Amino acid sequence: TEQSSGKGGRVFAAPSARRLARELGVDIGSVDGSGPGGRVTEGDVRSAAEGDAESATADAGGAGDDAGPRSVEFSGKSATKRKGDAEQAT
Amino acid sequence: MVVGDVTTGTEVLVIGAGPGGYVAAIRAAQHGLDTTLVEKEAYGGTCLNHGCIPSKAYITAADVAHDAGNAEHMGIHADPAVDLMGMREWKDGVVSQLTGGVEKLCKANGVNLVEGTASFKDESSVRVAHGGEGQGSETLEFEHCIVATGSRPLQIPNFDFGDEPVLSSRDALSLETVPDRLLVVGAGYIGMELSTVFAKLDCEVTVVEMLDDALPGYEDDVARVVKKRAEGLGVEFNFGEAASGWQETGDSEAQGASGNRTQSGDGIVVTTETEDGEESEYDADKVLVAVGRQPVTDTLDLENAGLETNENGFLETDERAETDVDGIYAVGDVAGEPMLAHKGSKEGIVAAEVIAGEPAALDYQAIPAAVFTDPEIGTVGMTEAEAEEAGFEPAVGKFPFNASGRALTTGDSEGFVRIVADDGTGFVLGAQIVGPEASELVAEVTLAIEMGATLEDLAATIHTHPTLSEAVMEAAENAMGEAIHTLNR
Amino acid sequence: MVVGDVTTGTEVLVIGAGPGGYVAAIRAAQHGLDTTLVEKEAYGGTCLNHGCIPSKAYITAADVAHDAGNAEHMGIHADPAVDLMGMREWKDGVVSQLTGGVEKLCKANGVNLVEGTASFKDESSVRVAHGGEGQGSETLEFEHCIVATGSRPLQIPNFDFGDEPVLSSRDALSLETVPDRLLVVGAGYIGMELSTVFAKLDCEVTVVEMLDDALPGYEDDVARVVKKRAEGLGVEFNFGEAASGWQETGDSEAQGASGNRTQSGDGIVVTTETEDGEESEYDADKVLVAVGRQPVTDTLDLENAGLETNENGFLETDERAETDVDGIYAVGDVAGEPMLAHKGSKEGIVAAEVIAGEPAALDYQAIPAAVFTDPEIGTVGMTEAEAEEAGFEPAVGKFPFNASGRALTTGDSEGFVRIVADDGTGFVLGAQIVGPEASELVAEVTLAIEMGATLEDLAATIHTHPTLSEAVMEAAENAMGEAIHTLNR
Ligand SMILES: Cc1cc2nc3c(=O)[nH]c(=O)nc-3n(C[C@H](O)[C@H](O)[C@H](O)COP(=O)(O)OP(=O)(O)OC[C@H]3O[C@@H](n4cnc5c(N)ncnc54)[C@H](O)[C@@H]3O)c2cc1C
Ligand SMILES: Cc1cc2nc3c(=O)[nH]c(=O)nc-3n(C[C@H](O)[C@H](O)[C@H](O)COP(=O)(O)OP(=O)(O)OC[C@H]3O[C@@H](n4cnc5c(N)ncnc54)[C@H](O)[C@@H]3O)c2cc1C
Repeated sequence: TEQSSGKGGRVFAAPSARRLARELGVDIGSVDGSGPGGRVTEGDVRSAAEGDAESATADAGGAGDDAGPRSVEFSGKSATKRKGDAEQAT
Repeated sequence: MVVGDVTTGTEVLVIGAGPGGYVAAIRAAQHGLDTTLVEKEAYGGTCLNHGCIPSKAYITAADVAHDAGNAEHMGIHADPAVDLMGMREWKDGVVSQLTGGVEKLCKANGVNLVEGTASFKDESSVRVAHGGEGQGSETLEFEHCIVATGSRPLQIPNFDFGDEPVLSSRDALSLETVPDRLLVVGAGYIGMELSTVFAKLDCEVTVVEMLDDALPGYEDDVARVVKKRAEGLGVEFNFGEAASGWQETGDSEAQGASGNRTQSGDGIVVTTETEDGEESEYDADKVLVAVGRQPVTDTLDLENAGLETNENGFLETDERAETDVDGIYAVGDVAGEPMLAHKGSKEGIVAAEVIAGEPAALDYQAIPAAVFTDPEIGTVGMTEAEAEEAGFEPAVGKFPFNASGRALTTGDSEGFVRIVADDGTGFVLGAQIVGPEASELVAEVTLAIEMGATLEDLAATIHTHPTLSEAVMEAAENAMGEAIHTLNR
Repeated sequence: MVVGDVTTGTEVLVIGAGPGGYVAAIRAAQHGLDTTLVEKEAYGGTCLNHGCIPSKAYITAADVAHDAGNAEHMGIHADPAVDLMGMREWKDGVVSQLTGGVEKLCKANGVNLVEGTASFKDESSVRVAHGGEGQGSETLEFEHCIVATGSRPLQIPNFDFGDEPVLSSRDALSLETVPDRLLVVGAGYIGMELSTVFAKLDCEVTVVEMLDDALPGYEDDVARVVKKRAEGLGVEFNFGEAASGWQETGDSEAQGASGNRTQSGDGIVVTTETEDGEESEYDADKVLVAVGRQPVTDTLDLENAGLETNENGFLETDERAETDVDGIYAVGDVAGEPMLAHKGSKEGIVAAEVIAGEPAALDYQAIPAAVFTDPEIGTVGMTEAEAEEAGFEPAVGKFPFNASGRALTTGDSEGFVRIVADDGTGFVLGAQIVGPEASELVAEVTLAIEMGATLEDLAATIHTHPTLSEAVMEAAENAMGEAIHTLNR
């Protein structure tokens, strides 16, 4: 199928879909987009995550790999605290 | 008296409170991280104190005066007088409101503020030297560190910012009077913005630039609009010349590497040289050197943390904004081009969120950039040439502001919007905008690029009439061969 | 002498060359349809000749003069003199450049232009009466017709636009001198825009409005910012009063339905009435009646085509912009609210494309709207209340311009950006913006709404610093509890 990525390492997907891909460990560059022109939607990302878990956990663009789509696997490195208390600061 | 060295610990240490650092610190604190921000000079960094903000304040004030003095065709007759000290005070008020705001926001979000200069002791602690000599120091241990030490103006040989007639951009933004004649070295965006300001304040401005055009890096037809307007304001351009030295007028002895000192105010002569060694001389009262900026790392003792800069002096980072050293991040000007405040802020946010364990990354598709000349420039994403290079078959659409009702009613209708898209899919790849409010108009196209929007999406979105943003829609329509208010090619 | 009635045929007949009609005609011709555009008065319609464009030109000129005269805090001292005839000539030049452009664009796209007043003979032909009396007429047979006859200012009893002191918005935009005292009836957007212009030209402006606030239809906190600024300019507001009559000063006989004639220039007294019948009197030199607009259909002989207007006088259409009569479309002000130029243009495009066999429809999610007061208002999509009503659980974010670096450097930092989104999904539903360049800023949010973008998408998109568009990003972040430059609730 036509890929939305490739040219200049571009993935055509909303920032929210790209972030979701990282959260779910999906390499968004390898997701088939169902949107116009092959745009990758959040739904595409979710089905890719459900559909094939093994490719999703493959290393998706580690440090220094800036040639490919800039998708980074969520590693949760050194997490101290998670979201949820964003408002406590006020 | 040296105060005993106290050691405290923090989860996240941020060094430098510019738009890279303070944004990182606030976001880290918002994520519940114990965060400390060290700043040696002033909250807000270059941007708020000596860069973006003061320059834009001067641009506004110069515009108000200049526009009113040149509106006879609109039936408005005025002969405005500008009092530079008054302008400076207003600007200083704006700056202090914003820097005060940054400090307040940091505190309100729970960021610990420390004043002083940080340098690495090792890869998990810094020494912070307070204030002046003998003000003591403290050691801060960190789990994660974000380096955001920014940049400073480049100096060129024989032009020492310490000498009174030699101005950095920072000096130019705190002059007490408008010089009669200003020589500007460098026609990059900072040189062009300040040349425009001073020309509008009735200063005689001459620009010398080593390269062969103004605004290197921008496409010819974009730069041309700005250059033409500047020339209309009386700015004289000399390309292919590098400034090589200066001396005081009447001073027979050529001044050079030995350093210069001005006693009297009776002017200077600046010498330039072409590649072939041809010399020219320019009379001036001040010379503004705006040839670029360099990263600031010399206060950091990087080697103690195992950090190294690259050949251009920058700290290299990955798409998580992390350096080669685990747990040490770098953001903003110190982390490389483009040296823009919003790039730094984005990196700061990503670094903070990565530290907080969020799936953040520098995965943006495009960083917009603006030049606040007259008219403004706003660009984002790819030019036509860049799109071709990246393997796209570009579809390009253009809309001239002289066909925009809104532009005509603002009295400012030079320039155009150009949209670059992928022909097959219609995906929007970039825009080059030169004209009124270009800095604002580029926001919509940036969103389009990030969203993976197509030309059709831009064209189908209703745009308010009469606005300049209609030009974005029309440029997209033009790329599709369907513009209404301009002929389609 | 009546010229013999010639009959010609056209595939698409467009009646009225305002932003609804001329856009429809150009798009139809672009799709290869044989298209004829009939206009009885001036290309560009109300918008270009007596509405959007002239009002915005006056707003610009008044701003240039006013800003320069009030910039002492910026170090600028000026005492601008305004020559209204000069301003009018400049405005007229802008208008004729644009109307000339419309004519040229129509021709370049192959649209046949016919001057005259069209009225239906039956559902497939019109009679076009040329010019004045006895200039002859012709019959045009059409396959498809697009009615785009626009609207005209509403009159109220006892205020006849034929009388010299009684002004429509159109008259106000062609005065030769600035009246000393202007009474404005109606605080809707047209009344407010023109009140601001005249107040800035040092006219003493008093506004009377039947309802109990300025800018009815806008939320309180939005309207308040504009009203406060207007009051600062010296505009006096009187709510809950309806204008009931006027008479010349010194004229003992009350003037009313019988009509009025002014001979001398020594002023008038306008009488208003509250709901309870309480009367007030206002001294003025002119009275501007800006209470709304009504659709123009009375020149059309609608019944001959089997067309009927609804109870408000509008032609009703479906999502293809088609009326009840097959092949007859209606677009723009004549087709209903909102009576905005860009709504009309969108309908024109859809009608043309539907006729061309394209799968076009009025399927937009949101129509942005702007008010060019000081400061501007830009709104799009749903308010918080509307979102609730529609069944969403709204997440609302706000960012005040006084925390925006760019706003502060423009010297204009009142107002705010508010973003309304759906809490669960983050989908952006609307925005209310009041402040500098609000009319432009709303474009990005409109695209967000059309694209189905989320708060996160707006927040993650890099926005140029320093720009007003950063406020859109920050408002989105604020709705997510993550704004940097304002406290999150
Ligand atoms: C005249 C001018 C106009 C500009 N206009 C624009 C514009 O319109 N838009 C735009 O995007 N950019 C503009 N820029 C560039 C912009 O100012 C920079 O990109 C931005 O400030 C970079 O932010 P930063 O946080 O990386 O560094 P900086 O803002 O430089 O801040 C770094 C901070 O770190 C502190 N620091 C350094 N070393 C140490 C240490 N060892 N210990 C403690 N503190 C330390 C410094 O004192 C400083 O406060 C302009 C620059 C100039 C000079
Ligand atoms: C002071 C003022 C300011 C405004 N500002 C704005 C603004 O900032 N933004 C905005 O969106 N809107 C604004 N409007 C509203 C805007 O002008 C209208 O919404 C817009 O003009 C409607 O376009 P239209 O094509 O439907 O009708 P019109 O522009 O009214 O054009 C209709 C045309 O049809 C012609 N016509 C009528 N009957 C016939 C006939 N029988 N035969 C032939 N020709 C005929 C008329 O002569 C006219 O040229 C403003 C209006 C006013 C009065």
